[in-house]
Amino acid sequence: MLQLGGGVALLLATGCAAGSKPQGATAPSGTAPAAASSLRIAVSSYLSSWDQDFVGFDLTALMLYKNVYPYLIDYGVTDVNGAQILDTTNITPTFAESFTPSADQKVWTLKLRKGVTFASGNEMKAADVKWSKDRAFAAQANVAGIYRVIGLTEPDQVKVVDDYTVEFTQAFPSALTPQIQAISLYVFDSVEAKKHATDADPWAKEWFAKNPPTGGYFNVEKATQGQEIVLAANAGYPGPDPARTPTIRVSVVPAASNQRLQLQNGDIDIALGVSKRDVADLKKVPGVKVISAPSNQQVTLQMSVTTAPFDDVNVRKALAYAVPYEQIIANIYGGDARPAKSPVPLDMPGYDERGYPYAYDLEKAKAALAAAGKTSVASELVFEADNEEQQQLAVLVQSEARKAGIELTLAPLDPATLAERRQKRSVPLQITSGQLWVNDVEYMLATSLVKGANLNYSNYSNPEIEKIYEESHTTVDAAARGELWAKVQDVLAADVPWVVVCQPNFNLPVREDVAGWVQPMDGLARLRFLA
Amino acid sequence: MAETVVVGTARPGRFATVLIVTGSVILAVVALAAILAPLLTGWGPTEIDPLGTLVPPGPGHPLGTDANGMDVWSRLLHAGRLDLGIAVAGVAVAVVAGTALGLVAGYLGGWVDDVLMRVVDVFQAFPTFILALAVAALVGNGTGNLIAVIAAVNAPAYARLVRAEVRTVRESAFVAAAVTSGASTFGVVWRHVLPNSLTPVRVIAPLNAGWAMLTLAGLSFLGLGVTVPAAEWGAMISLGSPDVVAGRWWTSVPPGLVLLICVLGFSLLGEGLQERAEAKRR
Amino acid sequence: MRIVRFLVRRLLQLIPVLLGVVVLTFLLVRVLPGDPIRTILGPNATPEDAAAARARYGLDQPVVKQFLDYLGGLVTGDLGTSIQSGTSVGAEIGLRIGPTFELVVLALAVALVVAVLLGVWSARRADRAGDHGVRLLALVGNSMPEFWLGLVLILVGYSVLGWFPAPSGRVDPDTNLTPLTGADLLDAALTLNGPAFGSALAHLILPVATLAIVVVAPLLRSVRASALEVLHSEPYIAATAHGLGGRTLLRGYLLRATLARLPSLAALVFGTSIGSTVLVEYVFSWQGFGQWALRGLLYRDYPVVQASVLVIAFCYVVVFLIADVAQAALDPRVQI
Amino acid sequence: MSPVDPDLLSIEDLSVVIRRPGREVAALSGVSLRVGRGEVVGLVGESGGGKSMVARSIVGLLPGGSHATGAVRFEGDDVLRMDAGALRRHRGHGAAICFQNPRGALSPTRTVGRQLTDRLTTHRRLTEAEARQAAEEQFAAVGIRSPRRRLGAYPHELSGGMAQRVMISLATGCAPGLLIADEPTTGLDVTLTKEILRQFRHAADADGRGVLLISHDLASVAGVCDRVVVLYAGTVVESGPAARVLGRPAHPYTRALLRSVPDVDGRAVVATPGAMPLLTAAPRECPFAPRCAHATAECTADRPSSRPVPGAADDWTLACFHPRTDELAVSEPAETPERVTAAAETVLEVDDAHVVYRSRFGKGGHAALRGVSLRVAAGETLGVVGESGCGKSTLAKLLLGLVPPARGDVKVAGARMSDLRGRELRQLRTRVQMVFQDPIGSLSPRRTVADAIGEPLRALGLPAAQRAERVEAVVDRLELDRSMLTRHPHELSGGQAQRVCIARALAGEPDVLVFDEPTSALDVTVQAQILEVIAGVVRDPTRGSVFISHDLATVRGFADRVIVLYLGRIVEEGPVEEVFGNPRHPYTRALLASAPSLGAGFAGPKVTLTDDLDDTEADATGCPLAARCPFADDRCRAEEQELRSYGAARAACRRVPEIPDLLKGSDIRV
Repeated sequence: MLQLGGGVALLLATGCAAGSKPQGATAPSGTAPAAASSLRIAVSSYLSSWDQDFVGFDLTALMLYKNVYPYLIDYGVTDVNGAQILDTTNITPTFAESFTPSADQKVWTLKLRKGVTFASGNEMKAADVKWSKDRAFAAQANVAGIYRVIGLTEPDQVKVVDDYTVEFTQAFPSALTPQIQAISLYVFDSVEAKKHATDADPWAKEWFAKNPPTGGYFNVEKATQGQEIVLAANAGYPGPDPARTPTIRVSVVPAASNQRLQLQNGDIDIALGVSKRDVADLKKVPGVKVISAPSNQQVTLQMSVTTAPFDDVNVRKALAYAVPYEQIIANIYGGDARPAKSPVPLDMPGYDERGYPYAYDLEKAKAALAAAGKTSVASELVFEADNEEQQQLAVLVQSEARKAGIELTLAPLDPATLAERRQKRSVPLQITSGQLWVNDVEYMLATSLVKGANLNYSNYSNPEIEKIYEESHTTVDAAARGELWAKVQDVLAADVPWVVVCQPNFNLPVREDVAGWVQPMDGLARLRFLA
Repeated sequence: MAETVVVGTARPGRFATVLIVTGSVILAVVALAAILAPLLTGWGPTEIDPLGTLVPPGPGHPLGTDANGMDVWSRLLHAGRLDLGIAVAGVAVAVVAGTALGLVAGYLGGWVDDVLMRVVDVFQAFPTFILALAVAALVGNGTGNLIAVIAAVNAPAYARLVRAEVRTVRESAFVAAAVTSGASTFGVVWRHVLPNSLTPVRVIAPLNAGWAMLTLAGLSFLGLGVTVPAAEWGAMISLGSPDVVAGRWWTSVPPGLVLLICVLGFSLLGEGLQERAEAKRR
Repeated sequence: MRIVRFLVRRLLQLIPVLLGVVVLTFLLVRVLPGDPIRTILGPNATPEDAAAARARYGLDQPVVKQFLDYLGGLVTGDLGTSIQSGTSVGAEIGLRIGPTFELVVLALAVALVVAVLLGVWSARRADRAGDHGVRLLALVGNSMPEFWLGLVLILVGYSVLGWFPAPSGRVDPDTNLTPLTGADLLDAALTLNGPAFGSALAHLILPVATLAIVVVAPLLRSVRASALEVLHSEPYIAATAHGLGGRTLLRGYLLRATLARLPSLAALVFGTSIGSTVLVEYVFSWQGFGQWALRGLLYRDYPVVQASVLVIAFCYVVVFLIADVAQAALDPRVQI
Repeated sequence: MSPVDPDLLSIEDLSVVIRRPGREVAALSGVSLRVGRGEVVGLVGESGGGKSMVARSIVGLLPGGSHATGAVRFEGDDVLRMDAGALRRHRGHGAAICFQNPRGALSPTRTVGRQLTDRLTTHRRLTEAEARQAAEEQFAAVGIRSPRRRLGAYPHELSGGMAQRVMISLATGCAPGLLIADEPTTGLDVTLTKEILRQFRHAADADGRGVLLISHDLASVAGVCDRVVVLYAGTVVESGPAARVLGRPAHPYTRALLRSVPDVDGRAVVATPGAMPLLTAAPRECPFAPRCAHATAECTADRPSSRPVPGAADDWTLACFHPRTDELAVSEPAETPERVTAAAETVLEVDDAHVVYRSRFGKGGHAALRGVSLRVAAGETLGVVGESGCGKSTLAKLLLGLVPPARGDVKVAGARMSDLRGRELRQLRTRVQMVFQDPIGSLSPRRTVADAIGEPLRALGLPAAQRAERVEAVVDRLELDRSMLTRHPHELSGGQAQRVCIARALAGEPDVLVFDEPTSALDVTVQAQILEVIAGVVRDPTRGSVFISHDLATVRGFADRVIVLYLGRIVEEGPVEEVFGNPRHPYTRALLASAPSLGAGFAGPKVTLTDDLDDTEADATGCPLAARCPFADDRCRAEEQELRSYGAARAACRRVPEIPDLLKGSDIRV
């Protein structure tokens, strides 16, 4: 009975392997997977959907998209103090041959390589790019949202010139175009997709929700819903740097402590979902190393400038003085974080500490509160319910703010409620942590600080900032932009819509033999470099 | 001939007494510790020690500090207030509401019974945590909503229990006697049916309070329980559970043990009462 | 024939309950604060984008219309489309319910067997040390939060002893199990996949043990109490007084009469377990129904929440129905 | 003792003390008795006397915590000291108990056939198939019709009589040397009792088994026993040949017992005060002394031992210092209360009442009463008799307004109950009060006695002070101690509780009192006391009473008129002397014929009905008795019978005039 079972298993295994065309490596046998050629990565949750346009906005999904969708251009890699990090200033074509602007920087021409194929065998052509961008506009979701920043709002602005050439005609030139396109130029196999499209579902949403895209650095060899995704390197990648590991298993392990246990035991190679506390411990565990790199992830307290009590700038200042920055870095991040002295992230071009006076000082906090004519204020402090780091931060801030006369009620919210409250702009004080996908102050202003911007949870608006923002669209010169950004930081230091808590380093516990980690500036791992 | 033959040993009730006494003592100690908590510790339950998080047990902190830098011993003691308070209050509300429902449904019977029991079915079939989130959203945040959750989750069982009992009691001769004595429906229900339908409730309630504490802990573990940084055993376990694998037992083992002991106290009490009730019935 | 009539009647009675659940859930998710749409759009989406997405899921319609559409879908077996994943809710349930069912059914089966064996054993030694010991142990098991017990078992069984596989997934993917029902052990058995069967079994042991330990106490208590009552009952004393002994006495006069009371309690335990495995699922990375439902709830994935509550409620009432039939089979006095 | 004991069973000086934490009970104190092969011995006495303990000791099933001394020798071996194996062989095969309440003693989850074959295979070493065959024969032997079909039945599907037969077959199926029957006729209708007792006589006569017949019902066992042993408070007070002990008892207790039993011949009941004590240690004095009219200082100083009655045969012994030798005087029939004049006001009237219990699902239902009409005048007592299932209890509920009539009317003091609602209805309800069968059960467990008695007064809206006054008055009237007012029901004895219930019924000065089997749950001597109380109460000329009982003898004691119910219909109605002295309806005749009696019993020709009640189809057309009636012809089966006047009485039988002719000669059996 058992032998028969084994036989069946073997047949199935070879069947699958034959379909996925493993390159170079021997076909995996049914009994022992070749440990050397496969890597195991633990993530906290299974991705919600394979469809990047219409649904799916969880971290696991975004990370996987980066590796299974063919992105036509992507960031290059640079070496900073021995650490490999993605270089946002160096955008290089990957699946594409080139991506170049016209002289006025309004028309960008994308040239495709010939002979690049999807798993179906269909060749990647300009029609695929056009269909994919049409789909993104139709979805009216994320890509459509950020395209607006660079003046792309209509499907007509994307034009097929010939089978291998596509033109993007922007409404205005933008310094952000390469970076924005780097995160938006992913392509579907439109020939295949059209087979599954119906009148009711012209964009094959149903099909893409369940079926992974093909043609990226990796193809999904097998996806066991809720449990595991097996990625196989795409042998058909045309560029110079194909994926280095033939097989990567992405397993879902929700409990952080379980990820840690499995990493210690060597059952997984990379743990993407361990807690800050565990990272500190894992540094000492033999067989495990922690890859650490400075990151542009910002942890901030955003105050609504139109909601009491933070509609008074002095109250905002009081809070900025009442946050125990150093204690937070020491206690919550185990010292693995950089203090930030500006709302502009440390590694963003234009960062400037000038005129940012805020450090932990309860006396100044009380004084600021007194300047507002108050001895005490009360507010809600909103944060993500399932985020342990934010929870700890909230507790610490609550404890210190109380000493300055700011009584905070903690309100952990689930994702849906948080999204709704943020949308209503009715959160007086909230913790946000995140990283901008485009490492540029203009992008930051566009998304977070101009009137009506989507991430402008502070409901902040300042005529001067608006003016600078307008000006920046057409300012392409780096030095001139630097001037503008210095002014931005002066204004923000005076208005304090945000209290910037710190910039935690990126830490990733991995097994010792894992090599080739490249620190992603957007926080989404590029698995192709791993070995 | 004077030789005595002894058949078996009958000590019914002795173990029940042991159970009841042990359970009561445990609960009394936990309750007392919770009440006297401020006297037994120098730290407040949410006071942060600026000198460190995850400090191992030592002179300053008998059970160390947790990830937030709060004193575990102090939190352990203070948590009893919320845990016991919410569990007992929640079960009390459930008993009152469930009993009222069961009484009405069981005594009136007919369509009233049908409708009420279907409503009870609906609530009972509802998953706990969905009910918890819904109630939290409707009632608002805080201790009150957790009491409401515990009550909503448990009331249907009491409604059933009381209804079944009422249907038996309703048929008994003394109820007939009361009716024929001209007592009003309310009089019959209040003075005769109700007092005689509560025996099973009395037995189940302590067990239920224990389960309520576990439910509460589970809700906290899922982030649906008390708001941080309030001291509550389930929340403490949840916060401390990742530490166990790192060898930091003090953040989650003590609350786990105290929770276990406290629930066990309720279980022992309930088991004892149940045994006594069963012995009486035999 | 009587059983068919009974089943039909009972199933008809279920309709108002399920309808009640449907209405209540439908209203409840909409009363809850939280926006189901924003979380799928990403931070850069505009209100217009959100409105478009809302329209895509029919959430722009009046509530009554939404409800009627939903009800219409239900009648035709369509549970809607998940907002978060864009796939059919029915298909997702198909994937998720199997593993959870397998877990709960096995745990309950283990708990029932243990409860019956120990309960009868205990009752026959009532008020002796062994009896006290068994009862105390069961109570201790019942007094532990299941997530805590699960963590302890993982720490001991996987981390310290290394006897059990890592708590991720339900079966080793290398065994190439072909999913049929989603219940891995069952699938492995059906496809005669020996290695997968072994792997699934190994993965199941700890979570099943966790759940079983937690639920065994009430079952044991009930079995012991019934057995004790039977032991003191006239029929049993009569059988003893007539010199019956051994297996005849045990099987004919003790066991069946003892078991006759069990089904409804077992159903209750099953019902509550189905709704509360979420904790165990989380601890053991089980990716079952509970996790799915909880995630749906946290993200206000309306169709998912509605469907999961409906499924849980349905299981609940059906299990009670089964319990009634089982009780009637065990106890001839019970008429169905 | 010689190893070869002539007796099958010989209990020697058996004492059993049950020790439990907090209480100790001396269940048996120095009991000796013996049973020979082929002999039927009656073990009689009231509950608590130790009858069941004797039975349990014989099969080695003493309760946990028992401390026993003495010996229970069965065929020479001491049962008390048997090892487990020997005990298992002895149980069933040596001595088998036929349990009281057979329906409760049969395993509910196993077919009766299996239960019998279990015994057969265990004790007779039969194979499964042989056992099945033998089981069928056993069933046939105890009078079960279509035995093969019944083998597959579950106990709950059997009627009481059938269950008792099954129980007997289970006991005899073990082929025991000694058959112990524990209260075998309790709860059975009179028409069945005789038949069941005959089975035990048969077991002794035909199979040579010893039979120990345990009963509180002296009249029933009188006919079948060879010898009788009387137990009181765990001691044997008298034992000897049945005819002598029951005919001319020497012990005051035996005499008290006999005088407490009502009889169909109408003799007056003489009550003995007090109740049996619950002993915590073996008595050092005569346990009956406190209740005995003849007790002297000697009786309380020493305990009399069992001695042969002077001048009687050897096996008549008694434990008394002052044996009575005079004839047990049969007292005159109680003085007949003065007849109610026709002019007396009617306080209760039922006109053509039907009661139907609807089943919850499905249509139809079960008709419990079909067209009952009756009148009760002030000062009058109406007796209602009938077997179980005849509608007695439904009638009681109907009178109290606890069930609504589907058709017809109930009028209390001229007011129609169905016309009233709310407060008025409640007020009217207080005009009819009932005394229930189970006195303790009819008192709310968590209410005090004072509360219970005051309940009707509360409904009348009396203030608390006035209520207390009235409660005390009625308590005094019933000779209850006032200290009892603060007690709870579980602290009362059955007799006390029933007095409380009567007090409650009287408290509101109702127009009608309904007694629903008020003494059937009580012990014989207590029963006599309560009957005396009731007799005092019903004499009140301002109110009417309805006395419901399955026991004809009790009804005869104080009813003025009697109605006989059968399957929800009145089959006979008339003045008490007429109905008892000259019954018209075949059913009434059969009832009277089967009524056990220590005296002459029913004098007329005896009629025996065929079949048990449950075997007949209740919904058949025609006379409901037709299927069981020996006189029924085709017209009877086709025509509904109506009450017709026959002299002073009325009967629902068209053949009444012919019956005396039909009865000529011998008893009729079909």
